[in-house]
Amino acid sequence: MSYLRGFYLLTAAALLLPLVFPDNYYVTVVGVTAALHAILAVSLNLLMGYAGQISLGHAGFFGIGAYASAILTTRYGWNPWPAILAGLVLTGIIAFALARPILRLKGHYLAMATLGLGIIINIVLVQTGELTGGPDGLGGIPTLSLFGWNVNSDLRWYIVIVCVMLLVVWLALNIINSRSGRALRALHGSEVAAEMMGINTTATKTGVFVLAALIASLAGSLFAYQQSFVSPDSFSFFFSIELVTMVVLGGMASTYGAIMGAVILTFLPELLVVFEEYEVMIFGAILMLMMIFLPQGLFVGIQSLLRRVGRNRSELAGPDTGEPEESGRGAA
Amino acid sequence: MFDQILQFVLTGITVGATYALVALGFAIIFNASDVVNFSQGEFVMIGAMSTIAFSAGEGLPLWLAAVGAVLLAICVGMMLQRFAIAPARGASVVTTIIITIGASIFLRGVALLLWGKDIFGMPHFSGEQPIQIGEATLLPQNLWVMGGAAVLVLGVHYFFNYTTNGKAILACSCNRTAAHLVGINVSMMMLIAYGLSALLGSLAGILVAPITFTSYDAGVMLGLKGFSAAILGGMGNPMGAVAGGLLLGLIESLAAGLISSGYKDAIGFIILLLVLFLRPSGIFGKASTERV
Amino acid sequence: MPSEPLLKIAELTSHYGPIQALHGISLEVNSGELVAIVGANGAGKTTLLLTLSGVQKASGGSISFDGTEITRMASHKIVQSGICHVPEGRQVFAPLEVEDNLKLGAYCFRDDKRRLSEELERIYQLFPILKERRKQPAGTLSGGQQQMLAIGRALLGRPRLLLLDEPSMGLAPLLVEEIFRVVRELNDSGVTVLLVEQNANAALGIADRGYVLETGRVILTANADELLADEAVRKAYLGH
Amino acid sequence: MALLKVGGLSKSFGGVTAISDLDFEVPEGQVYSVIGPNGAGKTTLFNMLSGIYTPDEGSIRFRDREIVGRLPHKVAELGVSRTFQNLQMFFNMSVLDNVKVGCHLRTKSRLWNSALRLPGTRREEKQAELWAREALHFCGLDKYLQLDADALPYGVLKRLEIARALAASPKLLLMDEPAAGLNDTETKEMRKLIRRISDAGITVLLVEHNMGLVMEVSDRILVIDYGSRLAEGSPTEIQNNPRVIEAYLGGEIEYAV
Repeated sequence: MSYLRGFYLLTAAALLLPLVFPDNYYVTVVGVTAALHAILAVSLNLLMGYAGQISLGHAGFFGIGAYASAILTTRYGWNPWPAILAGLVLTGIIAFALARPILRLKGHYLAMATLGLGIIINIVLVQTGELTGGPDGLGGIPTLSLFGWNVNSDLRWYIVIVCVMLLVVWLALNIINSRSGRALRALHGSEVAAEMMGINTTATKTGVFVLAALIASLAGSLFAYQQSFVSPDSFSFFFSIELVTMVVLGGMASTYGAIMGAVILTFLPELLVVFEEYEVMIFGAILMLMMIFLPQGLFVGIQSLLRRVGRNRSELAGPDTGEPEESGRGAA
Repeated sequence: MFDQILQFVLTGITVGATYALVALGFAIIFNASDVVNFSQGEFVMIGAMSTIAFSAGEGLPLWLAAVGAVLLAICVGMMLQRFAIAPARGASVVTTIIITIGASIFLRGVALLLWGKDIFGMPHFSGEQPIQIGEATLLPQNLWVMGGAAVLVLGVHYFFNYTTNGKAILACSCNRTAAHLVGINVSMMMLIAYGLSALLGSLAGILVAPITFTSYDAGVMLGLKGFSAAILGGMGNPMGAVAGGLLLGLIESLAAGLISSGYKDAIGFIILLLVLFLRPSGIFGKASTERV
Repeated sequence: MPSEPLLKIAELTSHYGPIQALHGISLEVNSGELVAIVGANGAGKTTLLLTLSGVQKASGGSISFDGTEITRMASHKIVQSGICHVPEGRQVFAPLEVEDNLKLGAYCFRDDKRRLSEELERIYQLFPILKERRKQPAGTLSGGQQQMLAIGRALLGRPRLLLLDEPSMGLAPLLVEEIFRVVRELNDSGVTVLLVEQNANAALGIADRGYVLETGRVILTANADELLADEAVRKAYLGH
Repeated sequence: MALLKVGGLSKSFGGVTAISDLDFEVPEGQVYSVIGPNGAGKTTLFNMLSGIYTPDEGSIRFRDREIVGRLPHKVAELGVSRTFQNLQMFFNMSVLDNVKVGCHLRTKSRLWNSALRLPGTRREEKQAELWAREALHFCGLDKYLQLDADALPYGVLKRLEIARALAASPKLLLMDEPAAGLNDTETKEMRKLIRRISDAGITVLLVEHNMGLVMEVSDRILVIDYGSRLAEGSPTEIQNNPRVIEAYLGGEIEYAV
């Protein structure tokens, strides 16, 4: 299918990188984090970019997944795989129970409710110290193993997380280009019109909210095993904001945009380290300027730039043949 | 037991008075421009931190330092409106939220650059001799906070109810087109609203800094609490926001004392969620029916 | 003819995003006249007035008022220069008191307190009901009273040109008559009026001259009596 | 036979009556128009017919089933589709996808099947595309297929909204001011399109201000003013009804000038 063309490119690029740069810190260490962030950003983008429902609490579901795996494996001696599943079930139940009341809200109220939810989850993680280890966190989490193949090196983690990311991207692309995905985008475009086309908007919103939470939970579990340590700091309100920023920076309603945003925001601090104490300030300034001057995000911005360059070139080459597009745009 | 509760109530009112000022700032900006300003907490930080910088660093008397800090905060507020909010007019809710979040990170970054990560204290305005009320005690600074907040809230009330420019801002918030048509300079009113909001936030920061200390990131939690308080009381209603602030302060203080201090923040947010689920217009707001 | 018209609009165009609402409108209003613009819903009447007031941006053409170009002027400057607008659907400041609404109408002259109270008195004489209700929130008034309030608010801006947008909309026939009587009186007392109406017969009944608008264009202009008799007006509304 | 029966319908907002005690019947296969001066309650009526508003009183029966109390998507399931006065396009989607959304009720695949791209989903997807292309072709929009909705001029969007509604294969199509904002050529095309829709056996309920259009396409016309029925009849009857003329042009007011 045509929409998967970009996906094959992404797959090739992601898998070739460690071959070209073996043992490179930026690939296998920062790259793993970028891929993990990409999973989160892609899932949040389904909810925010496509369905138009802002969430400032996504890190909360990420945290539930991470802590479910961490607690079950270290305190109760579970095998990591069923622990992941348990995390998913728990996240699913919480997300499903909260989806309806939360998604009835709109705009700023929705933002505040999801933000509050994320903060509450974080506080619970800090306060239930006998289970979670409190603010000090929880260490000694075992690593994953797959039919005897232990995921115990940076490179192996890179492979695992990148594969999961590719799977998530594939699922997301399939959804977006299907009946359900169109329903999501439709309710973003116009909720009334979506209802009139027979879309049950409440059920659709609930579905995508739960799905996004489940993917975040899976990412959380992976994160716990990869780090072998979790602490509440990784799941704070700030991280939720960072995730939203990734989605918006790359370009809402574009899966590749979300990936791009995740990669940029993961590498940006690495680069800004050079500026030392200016780091936070520059980060804030970039965020503001991007939103003021390029609200549709980098991905769309670059795309339209390329299109404009392409059009100029075709004009140079001779008379334009793509007349419906031209007439359409000209009139608009 | 009674004395203990009295103590919690006194503390709660002090904290609540701070929340109320931040919430009032939120409500003013929200009503004037439909923007939820996530950098509201940063005004609080700017007020406290620059007062300390001007007085301890530059050797100015405390009151003069405070005046300078408030003026600085007002400038920042107006610049935020002019250069970040106004150009993005008509953008989606998500976009404006991220712009103000970006502004808050930026301001925090500047503060970090100027003053580092240290925690600063500020001298109490009139000594630290506790006042006994039964078994409960109160610092003079608590009275400063309560009294200061009361004066400011009354001032804002006066501004919106008895001055032409105050009413002009209200006019902009209830009907922007009509405001244009009677000759109100709407963009000027927006600047005034942001300036006023910054003034309230920075004064809250200055009043409370001697009790709570301050640092470059002190504004984050206060900003979120102020926002919660504004929603609790009803965003559309400035005095509701004040009541929401006091209520949130009281609830937190009682919850911290009687249940567990660790969960005090959580309880505040749980109440916020319940209010949003059951009565999104806020406890004191008017219930509005949404039309398609 | 007097030398220059008070208001002169030439080839005015305006867009809402990709939709063109005004397709090159030209018209004139002389000092002291009462001019009616009639036309069916969607003809561009409201857009025209909003563009005059600077709330809606003009995309081409020019507007000059009393010899000064005001096409790109900020709306509050336009009000200061003497064009006051009674918007469609009244648009009073609903939560504010009636008297506050009126005082905001004099926003441009807010420092002239003495004159303000005189003018308030004048409005209260014109619409006694507003004086009775002056401490009530404007939103609690009936439709007709809100229309009076909207007119009063505009009058406090000391208009040299009064723009009235659909003052009869949603009002019972008796009230429509009352409002139109007041408009006529205002005009007789020297205020130049540009009146936009769907209710063509009532508007042309009090106007000196009229323009008929259809899909953003002027299709007809003549003296009011001639238009009243013209079949084309009926056609613009009923299609035949 | 009446496809739609409205009886005793009333709705008010905060004390202001928008529709009061309205009765009418729309016969199957006809183009039935509702006209009236601005603010007469036409859009409120449409919003009740499509389940967006709940009436205060009265019943709306469509193919002998009650609509009142059903959510809009449940009303749509019965075979009612509509367009909107102020365009409600999905501007975040392509032209083709917009119309494919119209096929929502004719397809079934769920989130998980779609995510895994199971064979059934793919078959359905092809079918939906076919239907969508058909609807676009019907409305003369073939050449815009590949564009994004936000790249289209206004007049085309008006037709796209109709194509989307038709893709749902409705029994009754509610059209809210399809010609508003169109120029003369576009209005002519719209007139032809409404005729074609009617010829295809779809009952049309039309709200429109362009009287030329209304008079030409309608089989019957209902005139409402202040939320209640002023007149009903054939286009010629309506045009010559003195009450209608007065409602539109207003009564003359006498002045001694």
